[in-house]
Amino acid sequence: MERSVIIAGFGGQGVLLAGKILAQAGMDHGLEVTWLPSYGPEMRGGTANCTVVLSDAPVGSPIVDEPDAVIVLNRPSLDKFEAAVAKGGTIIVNASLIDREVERKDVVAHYVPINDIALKLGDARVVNMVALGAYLRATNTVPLDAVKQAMARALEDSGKGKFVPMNDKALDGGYRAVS
Amino acid sequence: MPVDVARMTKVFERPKSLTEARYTYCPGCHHGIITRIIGQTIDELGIAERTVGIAPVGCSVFAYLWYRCDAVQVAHGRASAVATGLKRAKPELIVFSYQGDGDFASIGTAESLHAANRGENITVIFVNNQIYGMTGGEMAPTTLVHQKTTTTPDGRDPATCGYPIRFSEIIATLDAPVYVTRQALYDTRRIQDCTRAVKKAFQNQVDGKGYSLVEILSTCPTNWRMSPTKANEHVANVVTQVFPLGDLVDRG
Amino acid sequence: MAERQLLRGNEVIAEAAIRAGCQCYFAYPITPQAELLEHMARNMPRLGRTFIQAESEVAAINMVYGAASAGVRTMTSSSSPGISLKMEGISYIAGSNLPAVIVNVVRGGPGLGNIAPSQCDYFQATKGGGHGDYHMIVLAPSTVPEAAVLTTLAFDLADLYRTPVMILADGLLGQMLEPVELPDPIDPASLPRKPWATTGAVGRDPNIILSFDLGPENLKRMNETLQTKYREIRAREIRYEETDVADADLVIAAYGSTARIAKSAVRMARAEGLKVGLFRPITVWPFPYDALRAVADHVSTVLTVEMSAGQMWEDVRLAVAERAATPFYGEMGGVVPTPRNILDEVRKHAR
Amino acid sequence: MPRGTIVIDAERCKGCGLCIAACPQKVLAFSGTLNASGYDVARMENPEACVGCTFCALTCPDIAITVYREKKSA
Repeated sequence: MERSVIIAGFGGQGVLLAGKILAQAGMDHGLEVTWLPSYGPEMRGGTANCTVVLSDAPVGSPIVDEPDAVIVLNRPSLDKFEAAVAKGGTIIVNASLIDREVERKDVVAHYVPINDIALKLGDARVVNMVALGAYLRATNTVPLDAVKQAMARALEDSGKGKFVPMNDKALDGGYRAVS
Repeated sequence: MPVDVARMTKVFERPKSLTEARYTYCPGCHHGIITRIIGQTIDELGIAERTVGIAPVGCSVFAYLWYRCDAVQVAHGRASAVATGLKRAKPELIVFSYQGDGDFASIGTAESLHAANRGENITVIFVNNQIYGMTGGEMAPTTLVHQKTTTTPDGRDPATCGYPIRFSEIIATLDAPVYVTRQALYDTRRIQDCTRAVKKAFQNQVDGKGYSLVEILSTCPTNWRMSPTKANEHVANVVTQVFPLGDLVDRG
Repeated sequence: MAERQLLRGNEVIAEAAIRAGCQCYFAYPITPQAELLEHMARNMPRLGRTFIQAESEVAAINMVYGAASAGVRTMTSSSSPGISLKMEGISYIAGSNLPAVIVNVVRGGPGLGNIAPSQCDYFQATKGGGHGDYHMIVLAPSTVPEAAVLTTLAFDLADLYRTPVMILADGLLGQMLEPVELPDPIDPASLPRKPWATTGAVGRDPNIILSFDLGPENLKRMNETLQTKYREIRAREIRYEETDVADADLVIAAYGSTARIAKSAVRMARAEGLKVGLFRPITVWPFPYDALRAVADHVSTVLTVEMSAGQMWEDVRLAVAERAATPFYGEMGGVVPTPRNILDEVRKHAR
Repeated sequence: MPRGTIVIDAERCKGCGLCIAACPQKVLAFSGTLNASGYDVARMENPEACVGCTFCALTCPDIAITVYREKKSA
């Protein structure tokens, strides 16, 4: 089993952190993982994305031609990555910010009002966890609890432990938003 | 009639921390005096067994041959950086770099300035003879205005070559150095003053005080095309007008 | 068993260096290796070790020269343009028989290039780079865990042979996160003594560190000593990995990040029934000529894949010596080949 | 008797003349004899005047001069 996901959005939407937490959770769950950012000047202000590969065997390439899933938090990310998703793959679309539908018919699209859910929870900064929650429900790659634990540890390690409950709710919120 | 020295007291001899090797320097060159002063200082402070000298590129490339202490020969201009690495690796060592004007104040500008700015606890001997001796008498950063060299055949023109750089004054603007001084060797009084300055610069390191720099106005009779005695007079009368002697910083 | 941690390549190289007993680290900031420098800045001082953000790459490598002279384990790191600046110092370190570790997290070049992954510094790393007849041992990790292992090895080989050792990574390896079990820390005091180091001439003749002799006959002897050392290294230290080579008809030759991407391509090719394998040099100097030649004897094609215009390709062709076809596929400028790109190339050449 | 004297290592002397210029007692002069390296070495021309002041040795770049002084009479 090898699963790959590209998480893409604006710089500042926390896509890199969401990917790290997913990779950490995957590792904690006993999988081999890689996390690879797109980095550099385009990270600041422009688009940001990272690729996470989770596998029960050693990971070969950390870059993937056809990710099993993409999470797109803004329109440019959908435009960029829609074509890449593997046949039968998953696209998590941030319906709050993306005003078009997925054109491909051979993938499963989930339209989640990610920003609205985050705002309803009281903090726009948790969009990344809402998105990750939705992805977990749609793909079952890693158990939600493993991700929650990885998230809590990541925040506590960086001195942001007080935001754990909010992010916990955000993961739940995203998870519930996908049927 | 030969005097019987056995009945007399020896009052001056070769420092113990110098080897018997003969210098490769030209007749009358001050490098030899400076080497002797450093050797005497190492003797007086009793530090030969923990001193590491850093030999540069230039006429003093063979400096490691003259001392009975460990030594490292390094790339042109990098002596202060190598001294930094050595001293940080083994702070108990006494590390001195021996650098000419091209080495210290031209190609090594960055390394020289930043070692001083970090206040590395090292001793730097900066030999300023206003010329590149080894390569054939080319312009140095310290070459005087209108001074003829093989690369300024009509004399150094400030319009195209800039002015002689007073690097010790630049270093003296920094907060970290504890001792910055300019000395000369054109007569015995200056030699004695310089000896005290060198000793102080080493003593500062022994005491853990920090960065000390002794700039020494030196001669190059060969490339200046002067006799050694004329070269001394030139330093006394002309060079010191551009590079005034004395302490620039003394926070010891 | 050591704890598995999810760590970034750059940080892993830094932490592995600390655990290998690196006492002094000197470097100048440059992407994409900044995390390495930052990890050292956070951790070296609290261990009582030396970290200096040097004024330049030139200064940093010369600080390494000084610390290596004093007999401690020492390292610097940079990325391509910074490594160019270090070349003078690396030549001196090699010529003076000093042990030191240099990390190059290669980025796109030439000139300022960009900060994306590349392998365009292979020639510089393996064929000289600096002046004079010298070599560095060059270790090319393919994964983050391997970067930890090879960093430890780099310090051991540097000390064993009194030679500079380069870790040739790239932006991909430096930036990616992967699970790692870090090696146990060693006590620097437990390392073998270095009687040649300039630590103060107590009860012995002075030690002199130098790389030159003005007499041609003497300098020739010094060079011969270096060459003897390089022969020993060639005889003992060649490392490589073969994957699915035994029954292969086409073998991909790739190193570093590209090799792990190629590994995915090999799996995809095998799934299509193509008999494809991978030959991965781990030491790119010394290059595993003999091992690759043995492979070439039973395959029709050795396809070199690199993130360069074909630098390792020259060594591959020397090794294969026309025993097999030697096509090349490369990307440049920070473009990373994907498994599919490599598979497409394989299909062109595989039977 | 002179109050001091010097011994010049003729093979180290490079004939630069700095000691001759430095001597306040005008003890020293070029000897007119060349050493193995071809340098006209300095010698004590006027040894009686030497006071053992060490100025010649201080200024000699090649450390060719050793200086002796009369022991203080008891």
